[in-house]
Amino acid sequence: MLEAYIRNRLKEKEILLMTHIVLGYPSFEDSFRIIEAMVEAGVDLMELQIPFSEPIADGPVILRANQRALHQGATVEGCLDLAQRVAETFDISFLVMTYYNIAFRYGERRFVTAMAEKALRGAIIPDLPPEEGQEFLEAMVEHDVAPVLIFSPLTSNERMEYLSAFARGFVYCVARKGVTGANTDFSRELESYLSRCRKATSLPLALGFGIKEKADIDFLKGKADIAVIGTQTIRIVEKEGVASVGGFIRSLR
Amino acid sequence: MLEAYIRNRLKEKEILLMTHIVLGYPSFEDSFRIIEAMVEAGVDLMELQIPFSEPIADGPVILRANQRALHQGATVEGCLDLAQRVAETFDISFLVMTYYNIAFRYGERRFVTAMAEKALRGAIIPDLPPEEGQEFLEAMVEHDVAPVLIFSPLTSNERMEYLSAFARGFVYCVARKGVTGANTDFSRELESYLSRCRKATSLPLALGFGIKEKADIDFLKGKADIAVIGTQTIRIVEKEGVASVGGFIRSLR
Amino acid sequence: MINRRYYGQFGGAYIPEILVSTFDHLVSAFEEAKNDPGFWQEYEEIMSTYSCRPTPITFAENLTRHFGGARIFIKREDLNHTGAHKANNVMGQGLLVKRMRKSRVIAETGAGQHGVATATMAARFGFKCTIYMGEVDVVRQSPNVFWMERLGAEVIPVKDGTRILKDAINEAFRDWVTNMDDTHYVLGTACGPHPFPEMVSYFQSIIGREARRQILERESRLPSGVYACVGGGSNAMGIFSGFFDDPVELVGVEAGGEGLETGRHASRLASSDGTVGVAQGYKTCFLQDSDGQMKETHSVAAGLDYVGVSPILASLRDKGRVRFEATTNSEVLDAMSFTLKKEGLIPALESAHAFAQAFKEVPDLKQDDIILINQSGRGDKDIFTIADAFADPKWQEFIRKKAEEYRA
Amino acid sequence: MINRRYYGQFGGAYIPEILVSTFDHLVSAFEEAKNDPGFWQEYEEIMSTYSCRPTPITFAENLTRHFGGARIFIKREDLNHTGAHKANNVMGQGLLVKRMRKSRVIAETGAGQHGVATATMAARFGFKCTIYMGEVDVVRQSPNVFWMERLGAEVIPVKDGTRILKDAINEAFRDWVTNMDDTHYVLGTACGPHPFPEMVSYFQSIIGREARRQILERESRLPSGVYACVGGGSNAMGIFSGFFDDPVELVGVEAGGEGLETGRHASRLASSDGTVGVAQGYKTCFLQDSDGQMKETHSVAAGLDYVGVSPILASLRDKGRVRFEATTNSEVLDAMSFTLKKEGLIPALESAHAFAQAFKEVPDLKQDDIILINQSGRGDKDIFTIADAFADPKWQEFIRKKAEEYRA
Ligand SMILES: Cc1ncc(COP(=O)(O)O)c(C=O)c1O
Ligand SMILES: Cc1ncc(COP(=O)(O)O)c(C=O)c1O
Repeated sequence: MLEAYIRNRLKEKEILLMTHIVLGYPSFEDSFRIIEAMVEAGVDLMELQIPFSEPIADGPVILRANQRALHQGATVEGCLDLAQRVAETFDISFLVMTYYNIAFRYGERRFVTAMAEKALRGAIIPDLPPEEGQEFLEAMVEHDVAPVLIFSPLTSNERMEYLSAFARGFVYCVARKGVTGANTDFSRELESYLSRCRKATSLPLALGFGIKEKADIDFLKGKADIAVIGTQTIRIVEKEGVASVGGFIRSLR
Repeated sequence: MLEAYIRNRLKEKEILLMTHIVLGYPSFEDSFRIIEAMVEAGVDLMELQIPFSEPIADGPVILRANQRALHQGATVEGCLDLAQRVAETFDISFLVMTYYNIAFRYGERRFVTAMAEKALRGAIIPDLPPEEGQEFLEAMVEHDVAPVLIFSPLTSNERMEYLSAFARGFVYCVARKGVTGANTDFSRELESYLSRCRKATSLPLALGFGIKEKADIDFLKGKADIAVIGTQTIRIVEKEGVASVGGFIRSLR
Repeated sequence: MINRRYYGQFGGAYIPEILVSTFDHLVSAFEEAKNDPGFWQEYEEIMSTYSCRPTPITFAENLTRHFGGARIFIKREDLNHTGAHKANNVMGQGLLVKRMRKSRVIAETGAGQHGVATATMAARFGFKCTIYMGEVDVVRQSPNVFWMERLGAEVIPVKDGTRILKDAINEAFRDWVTNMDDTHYVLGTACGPHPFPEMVSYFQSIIGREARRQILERESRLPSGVYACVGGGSNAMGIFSGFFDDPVELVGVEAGGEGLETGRHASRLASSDGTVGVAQGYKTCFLQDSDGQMKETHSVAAGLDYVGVSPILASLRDKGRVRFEATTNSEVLDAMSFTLKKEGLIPALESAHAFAQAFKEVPDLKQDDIILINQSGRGDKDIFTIADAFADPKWQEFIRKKAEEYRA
Repeated sequence: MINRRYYGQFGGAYIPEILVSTFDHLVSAFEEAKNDPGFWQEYEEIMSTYSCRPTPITFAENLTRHFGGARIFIKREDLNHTGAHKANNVMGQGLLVKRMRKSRVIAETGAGQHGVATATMAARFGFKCTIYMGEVDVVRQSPNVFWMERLGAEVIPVKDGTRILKDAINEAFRDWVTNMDDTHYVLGTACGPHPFPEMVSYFQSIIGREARRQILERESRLPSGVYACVGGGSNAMGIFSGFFDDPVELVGVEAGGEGLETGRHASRLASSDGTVGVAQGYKTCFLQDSDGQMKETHSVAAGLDYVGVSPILASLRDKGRVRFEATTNSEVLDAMSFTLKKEGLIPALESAHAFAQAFKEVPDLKQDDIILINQSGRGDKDIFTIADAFADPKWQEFIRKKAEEYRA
């Protein structure tokens, strides 16, 4: 169960690392090797994005990764198979990240049971507010797949409470307005936002959007439980190749 | 006096020939040589057109001759000088043909006295109905420059009478609708039109527009007093050169 | 708490959390405006002074005589300022932006019509303006890019995805999630998350309100059928909404492209290729593969070249209230030529789809029936597309000469 | 007996004998129509259903604020079908052609606007249609040629003379003297032999009648000044005629081209270069040399690029009733850009002359004064000219790409 897994790890580590990759980019083989490298480098959680043709919440880097993956023929089936393979191979928790249409077309219940069977611990669906996805989210809960919900700096306290009622595992707090990949300034403002999040939920907090280096992560220690590195790892792979991913991750600790 | 000149010639000839040229086209020298050749070939009357930039009543051939003459710098002064020279050199009657703006800009009275001084016997102004040009036409009469007016197949009998009241020398009957240079069919219709003209005026009748060859002129014998060859001579000059003009004119008799 | 609105199984608001408060704000601003009796008046006032509303209905006497069936009337949205019904929507949203005290607008555009309309609205209201346009469309609709920039708008070519309308919409959303504080996204058609389908239809309903009144005044009876082309669905919703409660058949005409059988079309409701999905923030029938990835669409009319369609229209199809048909590129070009020569009217290629379908059906209607065709826009902005469609040699020669001038 | 009509020393009917009966017929048909109370009604009816009359007046709030002088209103002739006031004249003459039972119309065109308008009218009324257009204009106004042909008109490039508007007029007359039995010559402006200046002004007077009523309804007072561009003079006559009997200053704006001092312009009344002459069948101020040969004219706006001007306007200048000014090409382009950015309006280059002059004068007027500018047409048909005027690099790139497609 995802929350327990996180709390356990938090006994040893002051802050956990979650990374994000797009399945099938640059290729399925590379995806596997990147995941392997990340796990070896001590990542605690991973978001595996099933590519979608219309990723409106993603910035240019992840957007293009989605397109490339699709262009090279990545299918939902193929992505789930790879997800299963890594989930069975490595002993960290893997989550699915994708847009609602992927699950909707696959069949909500079918998608949930697939995730459960493939030992995927949770799912992040950025374009699915609980108002639109209640049944789907509840089905995940039934099958022990944590529906990971999102808080934003513009989310009111009332709404944070409303959201956390549906959330399991942890809450994904986006650091700022905008899409993935842009810069974030790690400021007092961010700090007070995180304490608002704390008040609203008893679940662990992940902070994502714009984390690039050790300093960012140090800043988050004591304020968040999980630091999410998304776009930056993709940039590293693109610039320096799969081999250098491990080094990058280690540099963050 | 133009009418007398015509009646005299008609004693010897069944029908007179009037030709038309554009002064300054292809050049003033050529104009002189063409006139010379025509006179030698036995032409009885000549229309000397002073070129104008907007000759709306003329067809493509004469239109272009106007433009070329202007393009080569033909001025009104230059045209009047050449007119004077030929009028003094050759013993046939010369008329001015031009559009009203040329006379208007030159000054109506000044233009009339100039024509008189230069021994030009008449003037044809195709865009000047007597309603617009009464004074100008009367001034011509005073100075013995015959205002040659125009009848058309669409002119009513009443209007023919109205027009002939202003006319001197002869009346220019256009054979058909349209502009200069197109074909005319010499038919019974034309014949009855000419007899309408006869009834309307006691002046000699010239018929113009589309006369190209001896047959046309033979058709007119007994029906009109003057046959006008306009466009065709220009075509000859363009195709076969100045030298061949004389031969063409002779071929018409 | 998000406001959602469904039409049958379609609609909703599938938006990232970061936009929820922005949509809440927009929904309440729109609701207030709707309930303020002065607002619609203000809207009609500006449309009658800045554009020329009410746009007339024209009796197409020659077309009527030619087909020998029902009498054909044409609603003249082409006479609007900037040449299409798009003006209605942008001016309405412009008034709303003023109420929300925002200072910048963004918009997507495909054909460029909505982009030009938005740029004029922004100039008129004094808003900053950024237009997102797929790189493919930037090239094929360059004249509109020229005007948008002359109007003071920034035009950003979208180089990602299929680089057409849908990608421009995605990019506009990306801008919005960053700049929602001072920026309103002027969506150009009756699609997207609630309240856009309802809001855009509300502003476009001015077409149907006028048309119903005009036809009754003139003919003292209702038309038996109303024809409109369907891209996102805003001009169709606009004219149809005037007749929902009447015994009037409503016909929506989609882009049949190279023919439904070829798969190269943009028909989401008339063809069997459209399937229910969720993208760009709303649920409707999309042209997508079995995984849910959106397909490429094809139409001679850039404004109809879109994967989604208004959720309201999707549900009206299910209800059987609106019939959907598709006409092919070549049928559309024929209908356009014919309308030009017979009536001296110049429909946009989009609008010509409605004409083409009406021409198929009108001969079988009774002579004392009336049909109404919505001419959503004018074709003279499409000259490059149309000249290409007709492969006009003189035009090509002219362009070659021009190009040489520019090289010189 | 010919009907003539003079305005001061200007006007008349200097026509070849062969056309006299045709003009007699036209004059009486026009007189009958004018005296038939049903005729103007029929005219207003067709203009309100086929075009969108009454065209609105738009309050230019941003321009007014910017200049800080009089309140600026704009009469929106650009919203007419085919995008200019030309529609008024052609539809009016079309009704007359029907009355005269003729089956063919011919027209000259410079900018192409009048040609397109005539072609739509001919399509609408079912007349055969031939348009004469100077070869130079055929090249620079090719988009309009494309539309005329699509509308079913035959476009004949005039290769004689200076190959522009005046030569097209001569050529139209040459056609007419041959085909007057079934053909009417739809002259495009308030020039030419009687009855054209009066007749065209009569149909265009719908602009001024509406504008006067509209401004009084809205502001309950008259403007202090009215601005219109002057090519042949029809849009100016149209709007001015609404205010002849009022204490309203009327300002006609001619094409200053590259500057009056350069001699490269088309200013017949504002410059000292215009002199009285007779050509194309009427007497007015022409740009001609001392021999009476017509000169070449110069303007960025093809529609103002003409040697003659309405005899009615020439006499109104002598009477001091209308003041004439000229604005240069560059002033006009600035005024156009500014209007685009400030109001989202897209004036034709011709119309922009009126804007440019008004902008010079409005800052000195009292804030509670009103001025009215006639936006005679829309600029989007002029895109090639305007893009060239602004030497827009993206546009040139686009055209080069297109040309390559066509070469391929
Ligand atoms: C003239 C015209 N008609 C129709 C459309 C299609 O849009 P909608 O279906 O929203 O009316 C467009 C879109 O650009 C358009 O420009
Ligand atoms: C938009 C526009 N305005 C003005 C003119 C000038 O004509 P007029 O002076 O007769 O109004 C033209 C002529 O083509 C035109 O197209």
